[in-house]
Amino acid sequence: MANKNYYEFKPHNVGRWIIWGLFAAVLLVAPMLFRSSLAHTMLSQMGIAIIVCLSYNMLLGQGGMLSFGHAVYSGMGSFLAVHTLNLVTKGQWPIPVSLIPIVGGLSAAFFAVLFGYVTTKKAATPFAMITLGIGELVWASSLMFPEFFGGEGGISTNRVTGPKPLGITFGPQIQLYYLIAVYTFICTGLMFAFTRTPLGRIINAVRDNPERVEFVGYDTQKVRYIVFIIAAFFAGISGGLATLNFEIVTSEVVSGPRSGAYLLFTFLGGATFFFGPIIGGILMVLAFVLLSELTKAWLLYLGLVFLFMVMYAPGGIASLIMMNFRVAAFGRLKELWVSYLALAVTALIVLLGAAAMIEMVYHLQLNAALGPKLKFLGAELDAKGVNSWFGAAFVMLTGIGLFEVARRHFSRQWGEIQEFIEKEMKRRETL
Amino acid sequence: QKGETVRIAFMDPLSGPFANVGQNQLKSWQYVADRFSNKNAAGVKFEVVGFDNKGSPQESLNTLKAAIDQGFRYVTQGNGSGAAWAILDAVNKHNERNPGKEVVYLNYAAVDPAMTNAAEKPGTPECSFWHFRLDADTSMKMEALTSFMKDQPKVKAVYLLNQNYSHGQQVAKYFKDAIARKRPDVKIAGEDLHPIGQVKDFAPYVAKIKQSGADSVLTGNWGQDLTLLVKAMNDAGLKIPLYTYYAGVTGTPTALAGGGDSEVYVVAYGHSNHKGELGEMGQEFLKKFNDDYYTFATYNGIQLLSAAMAKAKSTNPVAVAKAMEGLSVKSFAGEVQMRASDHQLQQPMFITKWQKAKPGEYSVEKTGYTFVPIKQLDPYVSSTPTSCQMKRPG
Amino acid sequence: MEFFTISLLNGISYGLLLFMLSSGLTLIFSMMGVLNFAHASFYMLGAYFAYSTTRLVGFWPALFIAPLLVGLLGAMFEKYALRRVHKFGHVPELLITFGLSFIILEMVQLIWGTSSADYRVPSELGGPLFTLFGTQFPLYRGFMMLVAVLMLIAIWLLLTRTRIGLVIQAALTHPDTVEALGHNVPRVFMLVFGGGAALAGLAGVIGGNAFVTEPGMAATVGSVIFVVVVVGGMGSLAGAFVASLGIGIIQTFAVGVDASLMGAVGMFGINITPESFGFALWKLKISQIAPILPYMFLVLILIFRPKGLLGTREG
Amino acid sequence: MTAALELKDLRKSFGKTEIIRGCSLAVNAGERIAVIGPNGAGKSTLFNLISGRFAPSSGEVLLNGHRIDGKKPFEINRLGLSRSFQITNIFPKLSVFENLRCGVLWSLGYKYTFLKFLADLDDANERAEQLLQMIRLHKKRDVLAINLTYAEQRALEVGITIAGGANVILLDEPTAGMSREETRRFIELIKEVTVGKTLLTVEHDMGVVFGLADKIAVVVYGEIIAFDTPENVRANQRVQEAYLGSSVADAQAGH
Amino acid sequence: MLKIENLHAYYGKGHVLHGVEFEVGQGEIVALLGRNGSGRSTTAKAIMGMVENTGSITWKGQPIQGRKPYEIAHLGIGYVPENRDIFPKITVHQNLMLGQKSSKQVGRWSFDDMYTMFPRLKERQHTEAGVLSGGEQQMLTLCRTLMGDPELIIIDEPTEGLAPKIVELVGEYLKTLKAKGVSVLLIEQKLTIAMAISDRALVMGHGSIVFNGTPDTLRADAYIRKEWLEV
Ligand SMILES: Nc1ncnc2c1ncn2[C@@H]1O[C@H](COP(=O)(O)OP(=O)(O)OP(=O)(O)O)[C@@H](O)[C@H]1O
Ligand SMILES: Nc1ncnc2c1ncn2[C@@H]1O[C@H](COP(=O)(O)OP(=O)(O)OP(=O)(O)O)[C@@H](O)[C@H]1O
Ligand SMILES: CC(C)C[C@H](N)C(=O)O
Ligand SMILES: [Mg+2]
Ligand SMILES: [Mg+2]
Repeated sequence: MANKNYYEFKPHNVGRWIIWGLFAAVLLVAPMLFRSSLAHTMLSQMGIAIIVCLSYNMLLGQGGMLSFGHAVYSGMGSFLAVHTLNLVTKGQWPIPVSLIPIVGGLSAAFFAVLFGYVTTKKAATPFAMITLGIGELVWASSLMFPEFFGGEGGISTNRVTGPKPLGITFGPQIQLYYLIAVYTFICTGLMFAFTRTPLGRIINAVRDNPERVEFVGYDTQKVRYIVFIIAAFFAGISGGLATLNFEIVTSEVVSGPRSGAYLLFTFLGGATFFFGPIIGGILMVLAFVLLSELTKAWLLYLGLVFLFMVMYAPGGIASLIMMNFRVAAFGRLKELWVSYLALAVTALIVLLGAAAMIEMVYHLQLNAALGPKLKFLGAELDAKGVNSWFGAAFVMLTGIGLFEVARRHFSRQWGEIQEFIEKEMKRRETL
Repeated sequence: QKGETVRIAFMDPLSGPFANVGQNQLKSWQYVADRFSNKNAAGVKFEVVGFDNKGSPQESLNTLKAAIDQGFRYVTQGNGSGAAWAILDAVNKHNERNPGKEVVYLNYAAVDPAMTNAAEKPGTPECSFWHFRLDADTSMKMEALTSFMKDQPKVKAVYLLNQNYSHGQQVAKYFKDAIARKRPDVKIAGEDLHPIGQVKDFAPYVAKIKQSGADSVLTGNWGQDLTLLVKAMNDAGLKIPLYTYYAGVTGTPTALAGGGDSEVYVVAYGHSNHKGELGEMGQEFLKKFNDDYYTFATYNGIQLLSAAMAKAKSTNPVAVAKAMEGLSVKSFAGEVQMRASDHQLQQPMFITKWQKAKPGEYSVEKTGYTFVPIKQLDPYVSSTPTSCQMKRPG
Repeated sequence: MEFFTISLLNGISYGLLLFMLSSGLTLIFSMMGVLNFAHASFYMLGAYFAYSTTRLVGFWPALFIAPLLVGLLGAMFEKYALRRVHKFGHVPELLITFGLSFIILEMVQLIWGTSSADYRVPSELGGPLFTLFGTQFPLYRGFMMLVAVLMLIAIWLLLTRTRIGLVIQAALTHPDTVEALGHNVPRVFMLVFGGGAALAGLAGVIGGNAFVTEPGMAATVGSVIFVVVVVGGMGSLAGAFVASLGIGIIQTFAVGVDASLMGAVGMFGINITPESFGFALWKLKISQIAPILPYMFLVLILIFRPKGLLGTREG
Repeated sequence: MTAALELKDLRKSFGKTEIIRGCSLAVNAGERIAVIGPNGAGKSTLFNLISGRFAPSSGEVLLNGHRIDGKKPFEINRLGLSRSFQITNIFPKLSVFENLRCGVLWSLGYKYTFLKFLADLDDANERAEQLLQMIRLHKKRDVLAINLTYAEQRALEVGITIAGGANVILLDEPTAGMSREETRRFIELIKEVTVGKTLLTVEHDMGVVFGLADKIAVVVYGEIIAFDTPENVRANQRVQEAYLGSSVADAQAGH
Repeated sequence: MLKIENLHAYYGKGHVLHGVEFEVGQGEIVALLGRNGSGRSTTAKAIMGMVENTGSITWKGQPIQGRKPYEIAHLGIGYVPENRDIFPKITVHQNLMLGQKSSKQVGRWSFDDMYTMFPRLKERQHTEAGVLSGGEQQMLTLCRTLMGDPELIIIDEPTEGLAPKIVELVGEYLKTLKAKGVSVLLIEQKLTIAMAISDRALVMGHGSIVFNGTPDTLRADAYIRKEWLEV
C-alpha cells in the first residue's frame, strides 16, 4: 500500500515532535526555575496529579464513564507500593525503588480486574453509583483494618533503600522529581498513544452510542472493562509515585473527597481534549497547596471558580485554549490582544475589589480579635472601617462596569470572528 | 538568645469541616505566645503562624515543607494522629537528610500511644527524639479514668462503644487491660465498634446497651459520634453514666447542652474551672476571641520551650530538644515533667463532670453548663511504661 | 421480644428520617436527572435558617419560614445557574452543584461561625411520647415521623394530582416540544428544584435540632441519601420510601447481630485464628458494618436490579 | 442449499401482547427482500429479533444454517449479519471517517487491541476510505457526524452497516425523511453497495419497494401474510386490503 | 388569522430565512412545500418562537413575535414537530395528556376521538411511547397537538414513515379539521397528499417564498416545480 491517498497521523509528524519535545523540556527545566523545596515537591505532585487526571479522563472524557471512586485505584496502588517498598527495605524483595510505581500500577490493575467486573457491567448513572458505593466501602474499610491500611497513622516508608545505581538514592527531592518526570512523560505518551489505537477509538464510540457499538461487533461491557483496567493501571502508577513522594500512605488516599477532586479538576482542565487533564492536574496541586496557603477563603474561591467555569466554559480550560487556537489558525488572534488585555485588567480589578471584601469578611469572622486591620496584597485594610469597605466596593463596581464594557466589545469582536471562520470554512469546503 | 524571635508553625485544619477546632487551637497558641513573649524564662519572643493542613496527612507534608522553606524550626500540631504521624515521619527524614536544619515537633493533642513507643511493625509509628507530646496519650488517660472508675461502686458492667479505627480500638483495648487489673469484678457488658462518622442514628446502639444491662458506657468517640450518642441515650431515657475522652472539644458542649441533662464524665489534663493565672487567661481569651480557651497544652508548651531555651542558652532546635528531655516546669496544675525516655509529658489528670454551671463557674460555650473537676490524679497515677528505645542524634 | 419491638420502632423511625432527608433529592434526581450534590447543603441551610428564625420568632413559624427561604434560594440557583448548564449535560450539572456545596459551606461558616449552633428542640416537643419496656420513645421522633409521612403524601399528591411530573419527564428529552405544547417548562423546572430544596430545608429544620447543627452536618448525610434514591429506584417516590424503611430497619437490626464470618465457618469446623489470612475480615461482626451496609446494598442492587427496587428506568 | 437467513415460527411478546405471532421465512443468499406492512405490524421488531436486540419468546432464527436466536448483537454481527436503524444511530462525536473505521475494525480482526496504532492499520484505513467513496461522503471525511445533514447521516448509517462486510444486511426504512430525489439516488447507492449480498429492507415508499426488491414480504399484525415476487404481491387480495389499495400507494408505485 | 411579513430567522450566526411573507386564513389548509433545507421547518419554529427571528408575525391581528413558545401555544397555535418528538419514557396516554394545556381543559377533541381516529393508539395506550413503531409515533405526535385544541395547527411532515393507507387517512383527517374551522399549515415535501387537500400552496426556496397560489396553478407551473420542487 505504497500510495495512501489519505492523510493520517504519521509517527514522524513534525508538529508532534515539537510538542512532545517541548513537554519534555518543560519537565526538564521546571525544577531549575522554581528552586525552593516546596516548589520541588509541588512539581513532583503535579507530575503525579497529571498522570492520575489523565487516567481519570480515560474513563470520563474518552469513555463517558463518570466515576466517583477513582481514588480507590490510585490509593490501592499507593498501599501496595508502600507494602512492597517496606518489604524491599527488609531485604525480602529485590525490586529497585524506581520500579515501585509499576508495582502500584499492577496492583491497581488487579483491583480493577476484581471490582471493575461488577462496576463496568453498567454504564451511565448505575455505573456512577456503583463506583460511589465501592468507593465508600473501601474508604470505610480503610479505617477498620489497621493491619493492612495502617489505621489512622497510615503506613510510612523510606524511599532511600536498596541498591543505589549511579549514586541515585532518591533521597533528595530533586532526584525523585526526575523519576516522577520520567514516569509522567512516559505515561502521558502511552495514554496518548492509547487514544490512537483500535480500543481507544472504540471506547469513544461506546461513549457516544453504546448500542450501535454492539451492532458493529463489539461487546461494550468488555470494552469498558478493559479500559477501566488500563485506567486503573495508570492511576496505580501515580499512586505508587505518590508513595515515593510522600513516603507515607494513609487512608485519605482512597477517600471520597479524593475521587471528587479528580473529577472536579479533570473537568476544570477540560475532559474533551487529551491535554485538558494535564492542566487540571497542575491546577489541582496549585489549588490545594498554594491557594489554601494564600487565603482562608480558598474553598469559597474554588466553589466560585467551578460555578463560573461550568456556566461559561463547560469544556474546561482546554476548550478555551483550543478556541483561541482556532482563531489563531485563521490568523485573527492578533486583533484580540487588546480586548484580552482589557478583559484581563478589568477582571483583575473586579477580583481585587471582591477579594478585598471577602478577605475582610473572613477576617471579621475569624480573626477579629487580632484587631480590625488586615494586610491584603501589601495594602492595609480596616475591616471595621467604612473607608476600606467603600474603597473595595468602589473598586469592584468600577471594575464590573469596565469589565462589562470590555466584555461587550469583546463578544462583538469574537462573534464577528467566529462568523468569519464559519464562512471561511464553508468556502474552503467547497474548494 | 534573649530577644530572639522563635517562630512556631502551627499545622491543623483551618478550613473545612474541622476548621472550628483548628481555629480555636491556633488562637490559643497565638494567645499564649503573645502573652508570654519576652516575659518568659528565656526572654525570647514567640510567634505562631497558622498553616492549613486541612486535616490531611499528605497536605501536612506540604505545609511542613512550606514552613521549613520559610525558616520555621518548630512545628506544632495536634488534630489527628494520622497527620501527626505523617509530620513526625517527615520531620525524622528531614532531620536525617538535612543535618544542621533540624526541626522539632511539639505534639499538643495527638494521643496515639504508638508515637511514644517502639514500632510494632516497620512503617508504623514509633517514638522519636524530635517529637514531644504535651497531651497525655490514650493509655495514660485510661489509667486515670479507670483509677477513678474503680472507686465507683456503681460501676459493675461497662459497655464499650467506640469508633472502629485505631483510636477507638485502642480505647477499648486499654480499658479492658486496666480494668482487669484494677477491678477484675467489673464485667464488660458488651462491646461495639462502629464505622467512624457513618452512624446517623444511635438509637439501635442505645437499645443494645440497654438490653445488655450495662450500668455505664465508656467511649472514645468524638464530634458527632459522641453528641449523637449522648442525645440518643437521653431520648431513650437511658440514664447511666457515660465516660468519655472528648466531650470538651469545640462544638461538642453546645451540642450536648441541646440534648438536655445527662451524666457525662471526661478525662483530661485540665478542666474549665481553673483558678489563678489560667482562670484569668480563660476570661481574657473569652473577651478577646469570644471563644473558650481549653487547649491548655499551649500553656505548658510555651513554658517548656522557654525553660529549655533558657537551659540550653540557645534557640537551636537540637540543643532545645536535648534540654527539654527530663525537664520539669511549673504548669497550671503543679509540676510537670517531660519524660526523657519517650518525650511524653508527665502531668496530673482530671476527671470532670458535665453539669449545670453554678454561679461563679465557667459557662462552657455559653451553654450554662460546665465541666467541674471531681477528681485530680497525680502524674504517677496515669504514668504508663514505654517500650521506646530513643535514638538520639550525635 | 422487647429488643425486637424497640428495634423495629427505631428502624422505622430511622427509615422515615432517611426518607425525610432524601425525599427532596428523589424529587430532583428522579425528575430532573440532576445528581444534586448540594442537596445536603440545603439541608444544612434549613437547619441554620431555622436556628436563626427560631430565635427571632419561635420554632413554629420557623418550621415554615426556613424551608421557604431555602426553597427560594434553590429556585434562584436553578434560574441563574443550573438552567444555563442544563444543555451541556449531566456531568456539568453535577459539577455546578458541587461548586454550590462549597460555597454554601463557606457561607454558613462565615455567617454562623465554624462551631455548632445551639439549636434546640422546642420544649413543647421535648420529652417522651410513650414508654415501652422502660425505654422512652421521644416525642420529637414522633413528630419527625409525622412530618416524613406528610412529606410523602404531599409529594405523592403533587406527582399524581398535577402533571408536573409528566411535564418534567417529557422535558428531559424534548424541552422545546413540551414548551410548544403550552407548558412553561423553565418555571416548572424552577419550581421543582426549589421544591426539592425546600424539602431538604424542612428536613434541616427538623433534623438540625434532633441531631447537631454544625458546618459538618452536610457532609455526614451527603452520600447516604443518594443510596436511598438509587436503591429505591430512580423515578420512584414509592421506591425511595420503601428503600428508606428497608435500609432503616435492616441497619437497625444489623446493629444487634454480633455474628461474624469467623463464627459462620466455625460451625463447619473450620478454625480461624489470628494467624489466618485476612483475620480482620473474618472476625468482622455484622454489627460493626451495619452503618455501611447501605453502600453494599447500593452495589448489589445496581448489579442485580439496576432499576432499583421499584424503579422503572436505569438512568 | 441452506438459506442465508431463515426464520422458523418466530414469536415475541412484550408483556401480554404478542407482537410477532409466528413468522417463518427463508431468504436465499443474494436475494433482495422488501418488508412491508402497516404501521406497528412488527417489521422493526422482526429486525430487532433477528439482529439480537431482543431475544425471541420462541422460535428459531438461522443464519447460514446456524442458530443465532438469543445471541447478543455483537455475536450475531460477528457471524455476518448487520443492520441499520430506523432512527439514525451513529457516533455523533466522531468524524465520518472514524465512524466508518469503527464499523470496519472488528471484521478485520483488530478486536480489543491497544497495542497497534490505528494509523498503521492499512487495511482498515483503506477499507474505510473505500466506504467513504462508496457512500459519497469523501468530501466530509473529517466532519463530525453530528454536523452532517440528515440525508448524509442516513448515508453514514448505511455506511456503518455495510462496513463490516456482513453478508446479510437489514435496513430499516433507509430512506425515511429523504426527498424524492435523494431517495432515488440513495436507492442506487444501496443497490451498488449491496451487490452480491442478502438484503432485507423495510420500506413504506412503494416506489422504492418495487424498484429495489426481488421479493416482497408483507407483515401484518405480526404475521407474514405473503412472501412473493412484486407482481404476485401486488395482485394478492389480502395485501391489497391490509396495506396497499390506496391512491397514495398507487401514485408512489406507478411513479 | 396568521400573517407573516418580512420574516428573517437565524441559528446563531446562520441566517436561514430571508423575508418570508404569507398568510393563513381561517379554516384554510395551506401547504408549505420545498426541498430539503429550504427553511420550511425553520419557518414553523420561528412562528412558535423557537428560533431567533425578526420581522412581523401577527396572529388574529395581535403581534406574537418575541413571545415564549408556551404563550404562543396558549394563544391557539398548535405545532407538530418533525422527527417525531414523542416523550419516550411516559405512556401513550400520558403523552396525550401533555397535549392538553391544563388538566381541566375541554376542547373540541377528547381522548376517545383520538383513539377512534387511530385505533392502534388505543391498543397501545398504556405502553411507553418510546417503544412504539415509527408510524405509531407519528400518529401520536399529531394527536398530542390536537389535544391542545388549537385554532391553527402547523404540521411538519406528518406522513413521514406512514404506510400509504394511513397517509390517506391523515389527509382525510386534515380535511375534517378544516371542516371544524381549524386552519392548517401543512409542511410537506411529498406532493401527493398536499396537492390533494390544500386550498393554497406555498413553495419555499432558499429561505423565501417563491410561489404562492392554488395547487392547480402550481401543477401547471412547470418552471417552479422543476426549479424549486423535485418531480
Ligand atoms: N419493547 C417493546 N415493548 C412493548 N411493545 C413494543 C416494544 N417494541 C415494539 N413494541 C410494539 O410492537 C409493535 C410493532 O412495532 P414495530 O416497531 O416492529 O412496527 P413496524 O412494523 O416497524 O412499524 P412502522 O412501520 O410504523 O415502523 C408496535 O405496536 C409497538 O408498540
Ligand atoms: N439547529 C440548526 N442550527 C443551524 N442550522 C440549522 C439548524 N436547523 C436547520 N438549520 C439550517 O437551516 C436551513 C433550513 O432548515 P430547515 O430545517 O428549516 O429546512 P426544511 O425545509 O425543513 O428541510 P428538511 O426537509 O430537512 O426538514 C438548512 O440549511 C439547515 O442546514
Ligand atoms: C450519572 C448521571 C449524571 C447520568 C444520568 N442520570 C444518565 O442517565 O446518564
Ligand atoms: Mg419500524
Ligand atoms: Mg424540515
